[in-house]
Amino acid sequence: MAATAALSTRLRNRRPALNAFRKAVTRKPGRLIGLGIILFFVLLAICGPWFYGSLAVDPNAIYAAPSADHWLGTDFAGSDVFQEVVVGARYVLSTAALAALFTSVLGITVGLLAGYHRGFLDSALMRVTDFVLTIPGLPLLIILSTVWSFGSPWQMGLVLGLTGWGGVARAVRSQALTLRERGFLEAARGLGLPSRHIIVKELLPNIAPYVAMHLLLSVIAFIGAEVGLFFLGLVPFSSTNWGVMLNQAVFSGGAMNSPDALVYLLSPLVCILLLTLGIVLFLDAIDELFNPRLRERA
Amino acid sequence: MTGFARRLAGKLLAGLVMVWVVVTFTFFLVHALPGKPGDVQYESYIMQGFNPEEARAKVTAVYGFTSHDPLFSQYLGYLGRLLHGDLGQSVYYSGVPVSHLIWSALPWTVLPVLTGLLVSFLIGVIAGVIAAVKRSSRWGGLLSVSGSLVAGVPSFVLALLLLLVFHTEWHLLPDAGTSDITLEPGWSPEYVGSVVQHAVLPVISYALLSYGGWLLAMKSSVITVLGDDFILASELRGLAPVTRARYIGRNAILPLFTVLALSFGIMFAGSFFIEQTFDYPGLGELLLKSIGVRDYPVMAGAFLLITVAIIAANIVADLCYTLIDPRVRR
Amino acid sequence: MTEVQVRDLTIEYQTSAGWLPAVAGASLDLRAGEITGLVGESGSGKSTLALALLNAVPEPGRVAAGSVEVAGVGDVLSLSGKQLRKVRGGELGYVFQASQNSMNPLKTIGKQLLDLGRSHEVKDLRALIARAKDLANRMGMDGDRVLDSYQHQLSGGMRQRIGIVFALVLNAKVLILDEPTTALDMLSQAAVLDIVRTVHDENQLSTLIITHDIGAISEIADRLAVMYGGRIVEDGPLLDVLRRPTHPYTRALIGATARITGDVDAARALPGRPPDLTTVARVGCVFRDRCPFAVTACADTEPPLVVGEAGRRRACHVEPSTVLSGTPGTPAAVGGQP
Amino acid sequence: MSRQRTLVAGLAAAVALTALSACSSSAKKTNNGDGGGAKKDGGVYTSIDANYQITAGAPMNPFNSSPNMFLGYDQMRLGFDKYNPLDPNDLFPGLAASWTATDTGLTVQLQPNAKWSDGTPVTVADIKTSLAIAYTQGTAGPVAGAGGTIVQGTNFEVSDVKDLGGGKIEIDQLPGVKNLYFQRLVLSATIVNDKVYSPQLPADIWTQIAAVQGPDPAAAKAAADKLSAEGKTIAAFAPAKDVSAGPFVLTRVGPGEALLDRNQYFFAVDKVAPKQVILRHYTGNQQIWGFLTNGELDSSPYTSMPTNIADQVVKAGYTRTDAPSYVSASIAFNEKQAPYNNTAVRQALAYVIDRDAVTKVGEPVGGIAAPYTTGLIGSQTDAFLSSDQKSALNAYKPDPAKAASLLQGAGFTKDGAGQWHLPDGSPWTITLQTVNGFSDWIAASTIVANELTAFGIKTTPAITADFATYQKEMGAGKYAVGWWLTALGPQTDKAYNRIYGAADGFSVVNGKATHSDTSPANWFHTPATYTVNGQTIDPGQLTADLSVTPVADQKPIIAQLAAATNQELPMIQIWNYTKVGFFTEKHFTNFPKTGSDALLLNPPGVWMMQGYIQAK
Repeated sequence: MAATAALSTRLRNRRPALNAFRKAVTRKPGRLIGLGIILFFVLLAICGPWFYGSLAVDPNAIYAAPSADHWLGTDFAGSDVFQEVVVGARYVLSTAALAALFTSVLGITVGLLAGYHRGFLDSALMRVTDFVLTIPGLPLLIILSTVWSFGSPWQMGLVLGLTGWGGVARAVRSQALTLRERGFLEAARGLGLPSRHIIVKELLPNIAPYVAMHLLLSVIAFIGAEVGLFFLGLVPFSSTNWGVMLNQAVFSGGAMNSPDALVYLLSPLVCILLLTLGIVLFLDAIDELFNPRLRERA
Repeated sequence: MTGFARRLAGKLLAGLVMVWVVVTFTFFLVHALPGKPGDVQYESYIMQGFNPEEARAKVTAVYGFTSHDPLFSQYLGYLGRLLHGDLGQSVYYSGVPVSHLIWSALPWTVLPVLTGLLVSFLIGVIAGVIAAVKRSSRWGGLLSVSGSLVAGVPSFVLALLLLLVFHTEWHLLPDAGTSDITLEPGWSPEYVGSVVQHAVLPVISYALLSYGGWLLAMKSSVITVLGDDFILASELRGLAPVTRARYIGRNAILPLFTVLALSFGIMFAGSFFIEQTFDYPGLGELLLKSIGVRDYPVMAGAFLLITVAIIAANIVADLCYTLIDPRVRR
Repeated sequence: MTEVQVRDLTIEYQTSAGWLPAVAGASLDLRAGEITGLVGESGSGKSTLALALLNAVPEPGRVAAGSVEVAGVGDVLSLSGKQLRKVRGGELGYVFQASQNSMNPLKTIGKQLLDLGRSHEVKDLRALIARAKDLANRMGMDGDRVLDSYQHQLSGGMRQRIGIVFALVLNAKVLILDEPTTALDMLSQAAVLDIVRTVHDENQLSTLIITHDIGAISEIADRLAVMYGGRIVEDGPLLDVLRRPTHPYTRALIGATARITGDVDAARALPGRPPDLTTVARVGCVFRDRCPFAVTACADTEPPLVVGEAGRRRACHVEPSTVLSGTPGTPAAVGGQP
Repeated sequence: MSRQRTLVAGLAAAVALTALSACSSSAKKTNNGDGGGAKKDGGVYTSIDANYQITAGAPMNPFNSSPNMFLGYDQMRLGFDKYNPLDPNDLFPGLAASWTATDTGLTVQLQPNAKWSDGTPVTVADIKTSLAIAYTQGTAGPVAGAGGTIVQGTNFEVSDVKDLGGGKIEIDQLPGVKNLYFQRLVLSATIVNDKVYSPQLPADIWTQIAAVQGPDPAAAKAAADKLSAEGKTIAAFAPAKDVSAGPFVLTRVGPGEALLDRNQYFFAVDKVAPKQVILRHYTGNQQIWGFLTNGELDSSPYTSMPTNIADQVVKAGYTRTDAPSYVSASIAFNEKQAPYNNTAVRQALAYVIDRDAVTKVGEPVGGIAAPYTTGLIGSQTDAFLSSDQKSALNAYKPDPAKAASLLQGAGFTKDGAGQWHLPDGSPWTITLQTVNGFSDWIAASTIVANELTAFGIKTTPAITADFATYQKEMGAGKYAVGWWLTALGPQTDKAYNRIYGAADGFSVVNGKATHSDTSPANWFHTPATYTVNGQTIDPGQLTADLSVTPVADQKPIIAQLAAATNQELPMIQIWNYTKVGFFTEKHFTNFPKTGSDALLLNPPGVWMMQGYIQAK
């Protein structure tokens, strides 16, 4: 009965989720800062390459110290590190975004199918999910890097997504099951709603914050993985990005031993840390949205 | 306890099936990879002054450890040898058994990972409880954010920062190896001390890697348990605070066994980042090295072992869960 | 003898609209050997009242005024720390609302019983166990088996009975049962109520049963108190109140219960929705929106709880006779009856 | 609860151990730093072996492809190559005290006191077994391109080893074969202990070798197959203990380091100052930089490094040594693809690329911008060409105007935006191919691409995943322009074989080179002949001739090849590598310095054998 009531309440309020979201984000300044950081980097990724099309080189100013001309100094070829950081954001973020897209599409589809249909389909899909979860993603990725060159964000994003959807699928399934147990689906069905409607209009919005949480977490992991592959030099350097910068700084510039290349090392490092911090701070808001127990007491 | 035995058998069977799937998957994946180990060496022979035919001859002489049987019979042979614990022979180390290489590397991954796991478990769980109890205060919030942040920062970034601070800047800890080579391996305090000293940074990295997971999981688990009926009931029955804390603790820790398996997997799979950064000769570095020289048997063996470790961790975690929670015991 | 005296108890919750009362000026006596039934819809404040008896109002609530005098203990609301803890489970036995899940799922009942004994510094734990077994046996369970069991191995009715064992094992004089029958099937309900009656009589307890099910309570209680919108609106001896409800809400509540009227067709639901913290009227009678007898005074003056004849109390501006004679659902009553 | 208590106890123990280790390590460090009481003994010499990464689990067997064996320390040879470009048979004595070349082979006098680390003397049986093993490992055996009596090749053909008594050994070359470098090849063979290795060999090994050398091709083939199968057993063999005839013997291989103790039975043990040698493991150059900046190594092998690190290392108290490294980084062309088949185009590109700038970024410390493109490194060019011949070479100093005029002459046009167009009108773009992991090439590519793009040819660097793929795709003609190592010396015929050899379409049968357009394994060069200074020359034939010509008679051939290469530019040499090493005299003195090329090209174990490195 309660479920029916809740459902009808939901149907009455058109966009309660949006309001709750706005409230959750503005409740603490940290969350706003987090959102700000994320938006900043997204803007950087979109617009950065417009400002600095191709990087200038200067063999006479290798590993120059930060100055008015070069805010973060220069790299091994005398290119401006600040410009590189800006340009490099695009590959990093677009790869993470694509990977998140693949992950969510795969994870949500599998999770919903399994959670909604139960039975054979459920157990079959869950076996596959278990398999994907068990296969260690990073080692697989480095093995795959011997076959595929991850030149475009699409390839890298696809592979990251293919290895990373297990968690989301499981989470979505368990959420779908919980909603099912709460009689949510029966109630909706009782109101005569078709299953497509139930899945798209009722299930999805209810698991959205949960999926968002998982996605943001996996975005962090994706950034770590892709940057790591470039950092270790396992993937050919096909573009300017933070991982390549880290690799060059450590393995060509000697940043671990020489102060000259330290800024070159720290610039992408700080970017990764900042972006992670932004996502983590922002995640707090989504966590609260999803977990009402946190909300009550906050 | 027969239920327990049945559950164990079921889990083991499922694990075996999973291992078989992974074995098959790795076998065919590895055989689909282009390039041969000898190709890498060929050029180095050329550089040493061999002319092309001689270099080719030498490559076949030294790297002739690849089979020419049809793929499927190779696969069957591989499975058969696996049953006897034979992972094949290394190509790069001309004929050295892969299992030998893996056994030499394994302890240097397992020990730091387990130690790191233990340390992070202790700290993470305590921090998680604090974060849950003080969740409305500023410090509780900060603690939670620290957990998410540490969980989110890529392991190699952490490792690099640790190395920068503790080795490059402060010269406190070594940056490579597992012990001082001049010391005789054994149980002498100097040797053990040296091993511990070399392991500090990798262990800290592993601990940091999983600390956030523990913290966040424990926090949410404690919050959930705090809202459980029996906790309120025990309060209304006037149970002593210590007893109540024990009730909360034991119930809250239960879901963490899933996290345990997960963390172990993450750490094991991510070990190559940390081992590479600290030049620590574990499984991850072996995998990286074998990929670098296209030593496919070693690659397959290391990958397989990492996967088996994760599967085993899952089973162990599940069994621990069973032992502690009477509801699943049946 | 009055075991528990609740006087002018006001409990407030903090909401976005400020501190709002969940229980307002409630006074209630629990006497030895008497079972009091406290009835009301969800949100009426009855559970909050029950928790206040143990000084256990949950966050973000607070006791704003009033006292809870327990014989031999004093004002429970002034206790804290170990003293308070000893009273809970000691003098005051509380059977939890969701008694289905009131046990630690990871420990056997017996071990939890020992935890209880140790927490209350019981010297002779053997005797405690023996008493628990005795109680269990008397409630129709196999004491040995039950104490060796985990919660999940027990049925709903058994869990409820175990809850009672835990409440009484330390020789509590006051037994408070919060919704003891809610999650049970009809048979178990009857059995549990039966047991409550038996242990009550055997131990000469003061028992308070909180429920929304006036039908269930009508079988065993001696007195009945009705709560609405945080106020006790009527109380008195059970049979008297059931036969002659003098508050429009009590009357409606009884009318909605087929078990009492004996006529399924005649049973009719109360129109409208029960108020919650934020929607309850701040001025005047809290029931007036749903009251078929409401008069002008109801809008601006809150009716006080007035003591009537035969140990009865009521809080209503309308004459008792009007309520008694009024045809349910006749709004004409508003104008006043000749 | 009890469980938790044990956890805490374990943690406490770990913390205590850490504290303890901190103490012990600092104690050890000071010991190492001062030299301490071990001064007389010379103490511990710390270095890095650049040949192999140290791997726990790898066998102590020099025939393994990645062994835990260290040349010059516990892996011995009869002699050690001095890499003398003017005398390829010039060696430092090793286990051989002296040697004489004879018509039929070589007579070797073993060191009078040569002993294994187990105290037994080095005998002719050890030499014989070792040379037999060489046949199973592909370092000895049928020599390629056999034609006439003089052959080229890196393999030697020993037919017999005879004990002449008194430590004198006769090593016979297969009758009818004359390898110009027989002496060096035999003396450079790895010598292992007969008692350890002969059980791994069949008793009739020399019969098999005779069959390989026999006249019946089918029997020879069968014997060769058998030998190579036996070779696999040898390669995988893991001796339980190191038995060394070198100055040191391997005591322990940790997962990250190897510890060697001085071999008290070594023939020149009084010359060897260090009591122990620690060889540290490394996975990348940056680790060596770290060791050096922290002063942890007594000497370092050649390491590519940026200038800032080199400065830092010198600041840490190291002295730099430079020795020639006979290899050169070049940009090569696929001459099957237009427009790179056009000499003028290649020359124009050579005028555009500023080799100094590229070297500064690519290999700032370990590279010298190539003064000329001749197919040889700078010092060899200096040694073999007369000053007249050298001054006739084109240095291709950066000259955009010259480049533009060359291109215009070839029909190229430049549009208003400054972009060059091919003669057919389409815009000219270049993909400059490099290989993953070759960080100097990758870094240099950014500069080359920038220079070419600025000149008006849009250039993008592309990176192939690994070298094996690079070589395969290069052979398949998939790349037009890419990096390549050339001038592989010090043997000049090897250097020219790299550009005009079998892999480039020139195959040699019976001393005659023929050119074929199909299936090269290398960058492809179209013309079979060049016209240089009005003369027609055949670079394939000249290269083939070079390999059977003694060094003393090579100058006229090299002059032609150098001039042809300089004019035709099958590749542009960008920089010549130099072997930059570092040493510190903190613990030891008397290190070989810049100028002692022969020593610097050998590992420190060889220095010690020659009496270098003394205790301080």
